[in-house]
Amino acid sequence: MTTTTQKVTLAKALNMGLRKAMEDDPKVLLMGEDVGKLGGVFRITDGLQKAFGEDRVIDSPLAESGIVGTAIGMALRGYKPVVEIQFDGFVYPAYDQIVCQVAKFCFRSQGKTPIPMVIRIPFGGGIGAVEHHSESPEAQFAHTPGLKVVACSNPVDGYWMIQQAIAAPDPVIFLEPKRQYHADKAELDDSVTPDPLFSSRVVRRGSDVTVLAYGPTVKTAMKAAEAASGEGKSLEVIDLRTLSPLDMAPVFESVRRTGRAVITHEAHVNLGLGAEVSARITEECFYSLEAPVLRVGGFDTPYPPSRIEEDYLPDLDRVMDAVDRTLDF
Amino acid sequence: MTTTTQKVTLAKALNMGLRKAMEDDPKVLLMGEDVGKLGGVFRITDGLQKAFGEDRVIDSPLAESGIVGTAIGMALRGYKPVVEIQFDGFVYPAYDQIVCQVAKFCFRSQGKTPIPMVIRIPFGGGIGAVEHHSESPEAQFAHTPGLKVVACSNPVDGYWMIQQAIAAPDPVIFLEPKRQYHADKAELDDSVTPDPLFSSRVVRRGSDVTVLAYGPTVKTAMKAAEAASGEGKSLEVIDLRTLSPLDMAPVFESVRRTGRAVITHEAHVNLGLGAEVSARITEECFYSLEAPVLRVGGFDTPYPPSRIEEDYLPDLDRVMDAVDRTLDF
Amino acid sequence: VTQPGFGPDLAEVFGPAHQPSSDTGPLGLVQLLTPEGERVEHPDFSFGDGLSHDELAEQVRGFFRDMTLTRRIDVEATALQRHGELGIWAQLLGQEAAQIGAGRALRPQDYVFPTYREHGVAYCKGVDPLLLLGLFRGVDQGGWDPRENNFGLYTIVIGAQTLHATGYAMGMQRDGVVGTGDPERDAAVVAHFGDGASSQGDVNEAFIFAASYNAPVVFFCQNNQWAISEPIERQTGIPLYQRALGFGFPGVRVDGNDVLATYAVTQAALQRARDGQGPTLVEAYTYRMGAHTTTDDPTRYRLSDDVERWKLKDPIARVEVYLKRNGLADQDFFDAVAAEADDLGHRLREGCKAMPDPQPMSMFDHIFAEETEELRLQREGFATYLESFEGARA
Amino acid sequence: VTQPGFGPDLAEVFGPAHQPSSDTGPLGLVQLLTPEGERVEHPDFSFGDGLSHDELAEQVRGFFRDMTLTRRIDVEATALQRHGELGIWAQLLGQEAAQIGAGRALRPQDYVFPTYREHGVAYCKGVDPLLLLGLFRGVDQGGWDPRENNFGLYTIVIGAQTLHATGYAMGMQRDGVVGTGDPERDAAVVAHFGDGASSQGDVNEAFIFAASYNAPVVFFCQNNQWAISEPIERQTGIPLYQRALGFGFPGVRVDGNDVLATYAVTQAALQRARDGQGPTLVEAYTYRMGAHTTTDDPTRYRLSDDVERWKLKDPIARVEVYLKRNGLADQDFFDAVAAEADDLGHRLREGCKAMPDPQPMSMFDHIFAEETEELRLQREGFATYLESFEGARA
Ligand SMILES: Cc1ncc(C[n+]2csc(CCOP(=O)(O)OP(=O)(O)O)c2C)c(N)n1
Ligand SMILES: Cc1ncc(C[n+]2csc(CCOP(=O)(O)OP(=O)(O)O)c2C)c(N)n1
Ligand SMILES: [Mg+2]
Ligand SMILES: [Mg+2]
Repeated sequence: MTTTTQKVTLAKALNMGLRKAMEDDPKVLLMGEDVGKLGGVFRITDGLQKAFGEDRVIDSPLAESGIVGTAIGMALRGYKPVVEIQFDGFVYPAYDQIVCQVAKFCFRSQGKTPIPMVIRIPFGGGIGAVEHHSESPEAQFAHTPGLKVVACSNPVDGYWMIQQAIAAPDPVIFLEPKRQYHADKAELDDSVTPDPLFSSRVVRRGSDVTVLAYGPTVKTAMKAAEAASGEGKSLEVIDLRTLSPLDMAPVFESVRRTGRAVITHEAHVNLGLGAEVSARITEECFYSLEAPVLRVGGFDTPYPPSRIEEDYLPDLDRVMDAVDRTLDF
Repeated sequence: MTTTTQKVTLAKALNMGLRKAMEDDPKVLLMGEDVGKLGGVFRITDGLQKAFGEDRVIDSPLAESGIVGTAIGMALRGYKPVVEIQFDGFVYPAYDQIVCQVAKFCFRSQGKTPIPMVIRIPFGGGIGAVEHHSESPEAQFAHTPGLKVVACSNPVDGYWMIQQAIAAPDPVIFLEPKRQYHADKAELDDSVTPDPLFSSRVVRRGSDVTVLAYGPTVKTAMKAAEAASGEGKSLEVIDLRTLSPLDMAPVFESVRRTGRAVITHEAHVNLGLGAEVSARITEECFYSLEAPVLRVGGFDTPYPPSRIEEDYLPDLDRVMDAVDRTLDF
Repeated sequence: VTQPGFGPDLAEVFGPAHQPSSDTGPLGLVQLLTPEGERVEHPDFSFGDGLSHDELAEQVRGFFRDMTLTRRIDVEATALQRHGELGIWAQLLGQEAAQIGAGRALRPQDYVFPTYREHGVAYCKGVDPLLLLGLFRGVDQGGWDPRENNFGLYTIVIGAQTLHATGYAMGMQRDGVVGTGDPERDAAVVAHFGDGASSQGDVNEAFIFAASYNAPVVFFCQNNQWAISEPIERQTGIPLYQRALGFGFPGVRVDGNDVLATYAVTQAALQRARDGQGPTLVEAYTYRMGAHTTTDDPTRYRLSDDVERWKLKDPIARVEVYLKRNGLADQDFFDAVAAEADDLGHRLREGCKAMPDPQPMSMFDHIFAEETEELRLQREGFATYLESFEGARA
Repeated sequence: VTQPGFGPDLAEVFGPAHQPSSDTGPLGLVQLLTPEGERVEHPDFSFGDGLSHDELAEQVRGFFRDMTLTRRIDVEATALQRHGELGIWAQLLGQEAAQIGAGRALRPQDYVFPTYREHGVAYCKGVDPLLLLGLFRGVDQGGWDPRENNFGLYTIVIGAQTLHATGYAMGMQRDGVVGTGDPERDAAVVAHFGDGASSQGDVNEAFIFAASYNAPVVFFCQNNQWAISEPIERQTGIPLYQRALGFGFPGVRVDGNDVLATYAVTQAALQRARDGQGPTLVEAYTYRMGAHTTTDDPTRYRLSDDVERWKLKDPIARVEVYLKRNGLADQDFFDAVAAEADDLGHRLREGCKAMPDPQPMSMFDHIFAEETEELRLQREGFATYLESFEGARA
C-alpha cells in the first residue's frame, strides 16, 4: 500500500481494502461465487486470487448456505473468512446459517468460539437489473442479535470500513451500495486515521431538519441538502454507517437542535430501519420534536421491474417532499 | 362440525379448524414433519391423516425448503397447502423459498399465479425448551411485501383464523403461540360469525393507556390491565391479530383517546413489530400523544437458556412498569 | 492403538472415487447423430422407430427449423441488448439442440419449470418469443401466462424451481393424471436447471422429495460446462448424471448438441414419469458458446480454443448436413426457414422497441390477489404525490 | 409425433432404481462381531490386526467399559428428566456401539461436530458427562470448551454442523495438517448426523463442498431408522451410504451395533481423510431403541415388536458374550465396570441437582466478543429494573 493519495471508485477502494487486509493478516480468506479468476461479477476481488493464490481466494460451488456454513468452520479453525454474496437477493439460501449459526456461536459457547467473519453483500437498486438483484435486506439482519451490520456510502469509508470489519472479532454483515461501485471517485489518503467502524457521522451541518441516510441514499440526502439550501432550508445530513448497533448519540444531538427528522433508505418502509430509528428518536427526543419523524423509503411492494425502479426508489424529490412536510407540519 | 358449543384448548381449536377446512375444501392439503401418524409434535394435526389419508396429510422428508418449495408447486397445481413448520427456529432453511418465491409469485406473474398457501408456525417461548424452539420471527416476514402475517392468541380466534387463512387467496404466515396450546380452554360456538381475518380487536376497554399485544402477550396484557385496574389505572387492550397488513384504525382511535401507548411482544425490541407500530402511531397521532410509545419486548439478546427465559420474556411486571413510565412521563 | 495406514485403502475397496467429468459413464454419452451428421445406433435409445421415411424427414426438418428460429431469437435479443433495448440477455447459443430436443418431447399437458435461459423450450411451449424479452428489457418479470402455455415464469434464484416442479408433479399424482395409460391424460413435469445449480441445497432436496414420493418429474440439467466463471469441476468431480444414483433414481448423460438423442432420451424419461415410474435425471452435455449473459466477459476465465473445439459440435450444422446428405430437405426448405427467421427477427426488433414502459403506479398492482387497505393508501398517496409534479415534471 | 411407450424402459436400462433400505449394498453390511458374539471376517475391514492377544483383549474390554458407562450416562439423564431435573433428554439407547466405535477411532487432533445425541462420542473426547446435562437442564447451551476437547457444541438445527465440519476440514488443509504422513500431525474431522438429516440441503451441500475441495471429513450418519415419527423410507428408497456415490466419494454401511466393525470402518475412513484422500460417508446402521426424546411417544407411530427384534442385536450384550466366551475378561472386570458405572451415576445425579441456574443478567453476556454500547445500556436498564424489585420480589 502506498500512502500517497489517489482518486478511486468505491469498487477500487474495496478492492484495495481487501488486499490490504490480506497482506496484514495471513488468516484472512476470501470465498464466494466467481471471486477468483473473474474477480467477482463487480470485480471487487479483481486480481486478488492471482496475488494470494487459490487457497486464500476461493471460488465456491454454487450454494450460499454452503459458502457461509463452511466459512463458519474455517472461522472456528482460526481463519477470518470474508465471503461475498453475489447479489443481495441471493443471501436468503444462507439465511439460516447466518441467523441461527453465525449470529449465535459466540453466545452459545459463552464466548469460547466467537465467529470473526465478514459477509459482504452488494445491496440496493438503481442498476437496471432483473428480479432479486436490487434488494435491501439490512433490517432482517439488524433484527438478529449477534450480528453487526454496517453500510458504506463512499470510497473512503469503503476502504477503511472493510478493513475494520475484517479486523473486528465479531461477525459483520457488510453492505455495499452496488449502484455506487463505479459512480464517483474520491481522494484516498492512506495516512489518516479513520473513524471507528461502529459510529455514525454528520456529513453536512444544518439547523432546520435532520436527514438520516446510509449506503446509497447518503448521496440522495446530500443532493437534497444542496437543493434545499437553494431554497433557504438548512438540512443536517447524517450517514448512519452502522445499522446494528445503531450509533444514535449524534442523531439525538442533532434532532434536539433541529426538532425535525427525516430518514431515507431503499428498503421497504414497513419495518425498515426507519421504523426503529423513528421509534428511538421519539423515545429520546419526545419534547424536542416539532413533527413526527418521517420515513422515505422503498414502497411496500416487491422491487419492481427496472424500467420503473426510479419511481420505487427514494429520490431527491421524495426526500425534499418529506422535508417540506415536516417543516409544514 | 357440530354447532353446539364446547370448551376447547387452542391446540384442539386449531385441530378442529383444520379438520373443518379439509372437509369444506378437498384441495386443502397438510404437509410437514411428523404431521401424519404422530399428529405433529404438538398434536395440532392429530387424527387428520387417519381421517383424510396420506395423500392429503403428508409426512415430508426432513427439509423445510423442500416442504415450502414443493408446497408452492402444489399451489400452482390448484391445491391449498397448509404446511407446518415444527418450531419457529426451523423456518429459516425455508426462508429463501418464502421471501423470494411464496411472496413474489403473484406480483411476478401480474396476478396470474397467486399462491394460496398457509405456513403454520408455532412461535414464542416459555415452554422450557432448548435453543431454536422459542423464537419470534414475525418481523422478518412482516417486512416482506407479498406475505400476510397473522397471530392468534386464543382458542376461538385459532379456530376461525386458521380457516380464514386457508380460505384466503394469498399466502399467510400463521403464527401460533405454542405456550398457549394447552393453557386455557375457551367456549367455542360454531354458529357465530367471526371477525374478518385481517382486523385487530379491542379486547378490553380503557381510558388511560392503550396496550397493544398479539399472540402470547395478549394474555400478559390482559393480566396487566386487571392488575392496573386494582391500582385505579384503566388500560385499553388491543389484540393486533394481523401483523401484516396492520389494522391500525382501532389503534389510532384508541391512542387519540388515551394519549399513551405501550406495545408488547416476545420478539426482540430492536426492529420488532413495536418499532413499526410506534412509528405509525407517532406519524398519525402526534398531537394526541402525551408520551412516546413505549416498547416492552424480548431483549436484544439471543433467546437465553430456558432457566432464565422468564426474565427475558415480557411479563406482567415489565408491562406494568412501562405503563407507569408512560403515565409518569 | 491407532496406527497410520490401519485399515484397507477405501479407494481400492470402493473403487475410484473420482472420474474426470468428461467421462461418459457406464451408459456412454447417448448420441444418435454425430457432429459430422452421421446417424449412429445406441443400444438403449433410438430415434424414429415406427416413423415412415417421410414422417422422419418431416420431424428432423422440424427440429432444424425450431433450432434455427431459436438461435435467431437469441441472436436478435443479443443485438437488441447491444443497442440498449434490453438491459441484459441470457444467451443460449450452442444449447439449441438440448432445448428443442427437450421441448419437442413434451405433450401439451406436461408442465415446464424453466431457469432464465430456456428460450428454446419456451418457443416449443408456444410462448410468443416477444414476451420473453419483457423481463430482460425490464418492463415486466415475465409477460406470458404460465397457465396457458404450461410453461412457468423464468426463475432467477438458482435451483428454486426444481422444488416447485416436484410439488407440481405431486399435485399431478393427486389429480390422477399419472400412470392411467391414457396418452391424452398422463402428464409429467420437466424441471430445468444448470450444472452450477446442481450444487444448491434446493436441487438436492428436490431429488429427495421426487424420489420419496416417486413424483413424475424429469430433472433436465443442461451441463454447459460453466456457472458464470466457474467450470463444472468446481461443482462435481464425477459426471453429473451419476448424482441421481445417490438418490435412487436413474440418470443418463446425453449429447446435448444432438437434437435426436436429446429428444429420444427426454421422451423416454417423460414417458417413464407419466407411467408412474418416477423421476429421472437427464444431463444434457453441451457447452455455453456465448458469455454467461451479455454483461459477462468470458475472456477473463476461459480459453477461446475450448470454444473453437465446441464449434465443431454445432447442434444445427450437424442436422443440416444430415438433411442435405440424405436428401431429406431441398434448398427451398432452407430458404424458407431462413426467410421465416428473418421475419421473426424483424418482428422481434420492432416489437421490442414498441414495448411500452410500465406505468409507475403498476408497481402497486397484483402484490396480492386481495389487495390490502395499507397498499391502497400507499398507492393513493403516491398518486397524489405524482400529480403534484404535473407540469413541474412535464 | 409423441407416442406412448416410445423409448426403452429406463428402469431396465439403468437397472432397478429402488432397493429396499434394508439392502446392504454391494459391500454388504460390514460386520465383525455378530449379535451372538461371534467374530466374523470381512474381506475389506478387520479388527485387531497387529495387536497382541492381550492388547486386543484390553481394547475390547475398553469398548465394553465405554459402552457401559455411556449407557449409564443415558439412563441417568433419562431418569433425571423424569424427576424434573432436566427439561428434556435425547436418548442414545441402542446407539452405544456406533458412538464408541466412532469415538475411539479418533485421534486427539481430530475434531468432531456432533448433533444433540452424541453423548458417547463426547465421552470419548473427554467431555465431562456432567457438562452434557447443562443444555438439557436449561442452564446453558453447552458448557464444555470445544477448543479443549476438539468436540464442538451440540447443534440442534438439523444438518447445519455438516457444513461447519467441512469448513473446519478445509481449514486443516490450509494448516498443512493433511497428508504429511506424520501420525501426530495429520488430522481429520467427523461430522455426525442422522438419517433424517440426510434430507437437508445443508448436508448435501456439505457433500458437494467436501468432494469439491477433497476435504478431510468423515460424514458419520447414525441411521437409527427414525426421524422422530418418520421412518427411513420417507427420506430415501435406497441404502443411505449409496448417497455418497452420487457425489463422487465412497460410502459404506457398517453394523452400527457392532463396535468392532464401526471402529474399524471409521478408523479406515478417518485415515483416508488424514492421508488427503478426501471424504467418506459412513452409514452406521442401528436403531433408536428409546423415544426420540423424553417428550416423544413412539407408541403413536411404531410397533413394539420392531424394538423387540432389535433388542436381540444389543451392542453391549454381544461384546460381553464375546469377552466371556473367549475368557478375555473375568468377573472382577465386570464388577469393576458396574461399580464405576454406579459411581458415575451417583456423580451425575448429585452434580445435576447441584447445577445452579444462570444469573438473569447473564443473558447479556458473550453476545459479542466486543460488547456494544447498545447492549451495555440495555443490560444496565434491566439491572436497575430488577433492583427496583428488591424486597418486593424477595
Ligand atoms: C441463489 C443464487 N445464487 C447466485 C445467483 C447468481 N447467478 C446467476 S446465474 C449463475 C450461474 C448459474 O450456472 P448454471 O446453473 O450452470 O446455469 P447456466 O447459467 O450455466 O445456464 C449464478 C451464480 C443466482 N441467480 N441465484
Ligand atoms: C432444521 C430443523 N428442522 C426440524 C427440527 C426438529 N427435529 C429435531 S430432531 C428431528 C429428527 C432428526 O432425525 P435424525 O436426523 O434421523 O436424527 P435422530 O434424531 O434420529 O438422531 C427433527 C425433525 C430441527 N431440529 N431442525
Ligand atoms: Mg452452466
Ligand atoms: Mg434418525
